[in-house]
Amino acid sequence: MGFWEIFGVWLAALLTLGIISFLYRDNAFYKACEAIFVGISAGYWAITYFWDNLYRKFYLQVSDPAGTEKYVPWIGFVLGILMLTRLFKKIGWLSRWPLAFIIGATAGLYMMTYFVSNAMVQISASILPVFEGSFGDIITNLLVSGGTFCGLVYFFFSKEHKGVFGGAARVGIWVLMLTFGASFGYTVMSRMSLMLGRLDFLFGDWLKLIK
Amino acid sequence: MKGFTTIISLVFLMALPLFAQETPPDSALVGAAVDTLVPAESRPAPVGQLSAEDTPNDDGESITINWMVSPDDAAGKVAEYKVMRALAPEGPFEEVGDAGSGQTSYSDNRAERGVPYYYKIAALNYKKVDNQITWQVSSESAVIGPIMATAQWINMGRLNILIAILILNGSIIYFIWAAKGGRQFYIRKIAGIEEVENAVGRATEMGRSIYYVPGINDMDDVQTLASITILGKVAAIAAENDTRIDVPVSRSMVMVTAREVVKEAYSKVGRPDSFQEDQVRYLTDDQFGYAAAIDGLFLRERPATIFLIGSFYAESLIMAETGNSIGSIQIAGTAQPAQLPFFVAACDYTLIGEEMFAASAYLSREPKLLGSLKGQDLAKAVFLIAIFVGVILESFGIDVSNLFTAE
Amino acid sequence: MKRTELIVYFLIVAFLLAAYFFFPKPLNFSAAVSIIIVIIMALAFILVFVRTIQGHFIGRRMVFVFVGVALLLPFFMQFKLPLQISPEVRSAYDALVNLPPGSRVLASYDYDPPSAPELQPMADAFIKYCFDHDLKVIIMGLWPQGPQQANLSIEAAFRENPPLRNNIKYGVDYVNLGFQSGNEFVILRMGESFKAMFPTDLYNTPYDSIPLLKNIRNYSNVDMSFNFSAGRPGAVEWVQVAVDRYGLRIASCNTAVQAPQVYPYLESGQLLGLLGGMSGAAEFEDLTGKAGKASTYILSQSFAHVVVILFIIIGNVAFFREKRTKVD
Amino acid sequence: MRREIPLAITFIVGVSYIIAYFIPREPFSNFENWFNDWYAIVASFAIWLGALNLMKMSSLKIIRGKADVFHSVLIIISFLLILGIGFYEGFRGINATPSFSFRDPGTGFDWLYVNIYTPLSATMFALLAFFVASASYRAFRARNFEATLLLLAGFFVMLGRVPVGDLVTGWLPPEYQLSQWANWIMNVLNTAGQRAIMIGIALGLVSTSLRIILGLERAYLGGD
Repeated sequence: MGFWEIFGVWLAALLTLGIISFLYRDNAFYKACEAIFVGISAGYWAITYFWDNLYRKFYLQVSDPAGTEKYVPWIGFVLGILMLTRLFKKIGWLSRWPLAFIIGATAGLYMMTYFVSNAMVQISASILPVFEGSFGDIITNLLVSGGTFCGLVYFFFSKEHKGVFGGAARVGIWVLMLTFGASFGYTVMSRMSLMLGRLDFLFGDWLKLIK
Repeated sequence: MKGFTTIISLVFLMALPLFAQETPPDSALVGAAVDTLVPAESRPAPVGQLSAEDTPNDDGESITINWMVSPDDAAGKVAEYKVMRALAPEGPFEEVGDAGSGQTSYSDNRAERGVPYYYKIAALNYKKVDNQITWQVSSESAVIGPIMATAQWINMGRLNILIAILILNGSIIYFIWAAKGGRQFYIRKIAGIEEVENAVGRATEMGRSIYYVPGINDMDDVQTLASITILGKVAAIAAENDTRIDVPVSRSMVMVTAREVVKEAYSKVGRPDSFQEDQVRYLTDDQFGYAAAIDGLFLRERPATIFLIGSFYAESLIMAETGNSIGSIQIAGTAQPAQLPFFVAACDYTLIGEEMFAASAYLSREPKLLGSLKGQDLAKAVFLIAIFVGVILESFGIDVSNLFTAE
Repeated sequence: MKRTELIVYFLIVAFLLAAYFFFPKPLNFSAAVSIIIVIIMALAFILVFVRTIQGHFIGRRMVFVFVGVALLLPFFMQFKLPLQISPEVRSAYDALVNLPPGSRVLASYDYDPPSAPELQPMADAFIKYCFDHDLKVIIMGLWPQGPQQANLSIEAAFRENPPLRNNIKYGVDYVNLGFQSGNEFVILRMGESFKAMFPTDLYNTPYDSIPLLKNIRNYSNVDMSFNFSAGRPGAVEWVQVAVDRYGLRIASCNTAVQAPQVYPYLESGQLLGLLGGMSGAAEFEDLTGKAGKASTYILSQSFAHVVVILFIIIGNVAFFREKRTKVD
Repeated sequence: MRREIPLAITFIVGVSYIIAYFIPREPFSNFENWFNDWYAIVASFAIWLGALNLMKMSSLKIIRGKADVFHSVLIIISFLLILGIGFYEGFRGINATPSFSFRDPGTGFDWLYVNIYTPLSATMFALLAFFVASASYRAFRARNFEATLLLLAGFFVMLGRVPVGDLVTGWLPPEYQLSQWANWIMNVLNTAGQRAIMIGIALGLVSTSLRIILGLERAYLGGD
């Protein structure tokens, strides 16, 4: 292992410990590590967007002698430049144009993608036969269709939750709670995994105690 | 001056690529050497039942070719199928694509609209050693054509979606319009919101303050907007009871807006002088820095009531835990699915997803919010009926689930 | 700085230095030691339980110590626990197995280092499987860090099986298209043309001069896709745009935080399979026969889950006792 | 000018995307393609805006000599460091034969990524492992029936997803072991609940998008 490699591992270990020290209390060491993180990550994103996007996609495309529609990306470039006007008070309002573009594009795309994939396809998948198959299948289908149905009833706001409707809403909130429980379990799993990765680094890559 | 320097450095950054040099394409990536040592009976039979058609519902740049696999495909004698295209039946044919063994169709996405093309499929068998082809045999199918790619004016497979989205959007617009015209809509009781008065009252009794945390996202998030709307109402109740409400925020834009809203609430109940600017203050943009700062505030001030309403991420559980440990009444609300469980487990009342938006419509009585809510409810009603009727029909063997999916 | 704080820091540094210079490497506990440790931990929990019931909640830092120990010590233990394969992992694996050699697989790396402990084992096992079974991999990333994480998987595959370094050729067997900004708009544009979003690969080689990409224009020319996703953009966007608009066949590998939200897509058939979190990674490693990081992590993961569950139980028992005394 | 043009842009772009979903041919397919390309470019300027804004704020703090001068200096130094190395490696890569990428293993940029960026970002989120445990102990209570259901489902999923769960139920036949319970919760109950949430969110998004496109929702334009 060369000098830079060993130095890198020690530096990484030091920074890892710096962040972990926050568990004891907020301290100067943690604050310094946090500042480095803020600077490095801003620079990291800026550099990757520069090379992968502005150079590789924009510059190479407009400078390609064989390219067609070479002028089209320039409009995007101008919109991008307008975005930067926000740094200056006087002309900052110009940055609303690219912002309007971004928001309009997102709104237009989302309206269709969410409606199709998250509403229509899911409704279609909830329409399941409940009279056929084994007993287990019937229960499963009934729970998937019925659970979705009751969950939707709970999110119904223009009718009071009374009577049968109220009963369905009550079942709906139970289904939602069980769902949140599943999410809860999975989130705990995720958080623990993240720390495992760091411990593996500290005690494996750095201290070499884990093979 | 600073602006000028920034511009100069930006222009410099943008100009940098001009000095870069074009790289020549790397042509030495493959070298295929075809050996003639072919084992006996390795030539696969050609594919059968070749057909080609214009790919439907597209912009006229694609032709779909279908075939039956070679009879030798199952025996492993086909390595791949090559799709060949020409402008005349006699050729010359050029390769436009390939498909793996066992596959029966290919979309030629490089067709030009209105140009008649001819296709044939070559079934290939070869042997590779270290990525070098040592031998290769092939047999070609009959030629099919001419076939032309055409563009369609409307995607017929998506007609059902078109109808559905028109109905949904139409009803939302109608209800917004009706609400603007003064029509009243009923909105059901929402548990967390019903409790706001009690929670504020408790703080008044105990003589302690109320904390309202509007999440860590900026004003461009609808959840933050909903949260600020709810803040207006909560602040008004607090001002009425003469109880201090503190709003620590993590975005400067949110600070400006929240200050306006709280100030207005104080004026509305006739106590404009009680409002102090530092009730709404900016802490830091940083996620964990913000969580740590709020943590400290909770521990020092020990507020009687805490509202955590808005867009939250991982910091949700740090805040909810601390609030819980000092014995505060906590009312939370977010539409972030991953954070909801922690709020439900650690707070007294939780506004789940849409409930938060409904709450803001309920409190503000804004026509655009009320109308949207009503329109969404109509769609939900349609969906509920669809599931109910659909399940019954489906159970009797009548397939209706396809009505909801695009082709 | 307080004196206690200094002492704590000093002790930690001293321990780490001692570990660095004096501990055996690698450190392995014998079965007896492992069992003793488990017993000590159990006793500690009983102590916590008794204290909590008496109304003395242990401090936050003590809880942190418990978690740290539960996560760390299993690294050195030699227990092997049997693993049950869940159906969604099996169907993802089956989809991969059913691809004939030479098939083209699109792999989108949509995550960054914080999620790597969960997703990197999946990605590593996937790449190893593809290289072993002559599946052609087209790598891309919707997160800027993605292509760099992909480099790590490729390096891991080469390290495990050195002859691959010569047999697997860049541009023929795999290609790294790099990162492109625009989230779901990138996915949408790729439905029309990959080249429009990736005019060159990561190394600035023009798209058309890469042999693997010669016959690939858009999703209809790839046989399957694997997506390693830690959030937005990720699995949800791939399903919404690439699957529902362009019919891409996709299996999704998710962090555990995201997985529950992706299950509805699995049941509706929009996803071919799903690997969720560390357990998904361990099961996938088990299926592909490439034991990697996840197989070692899963023991620590078990301990950590047990610790969290015990803490919830202890906290709630105390809560109910307190409630009852209040009622009385 | 300050309001009308942005509203018009939002309307035209939003409507184009909706139309392009139903009409596959030009001119709408072209609009969609162009907008997608522009989006990618504007998105990268937005990132640069964020970075430059950070520099502006940090420099201002240093000039005003407020409390976190040291903090701001560190931010600026680390930003410029990775920026300098990133540009240097990028140009070196383009001009070299065979060309390489600025983020290839062995470059200075990769060194910063592996040894500074990775440990900092990964550890930052790893801290949550500790916070989640402490919250389980001190805050997650079965305070009512709903919360009890939540904790129970969480209990089965947490145990069922790791091998320990099957160890506990080892005496049961394989199809009744905890891992199977977890599978069932995830695939049936979780699917139903998530689906109800998804449908609700989708409808909410449609109506918000509609309001944005029609110009009824214009908070993003800010004041004046």
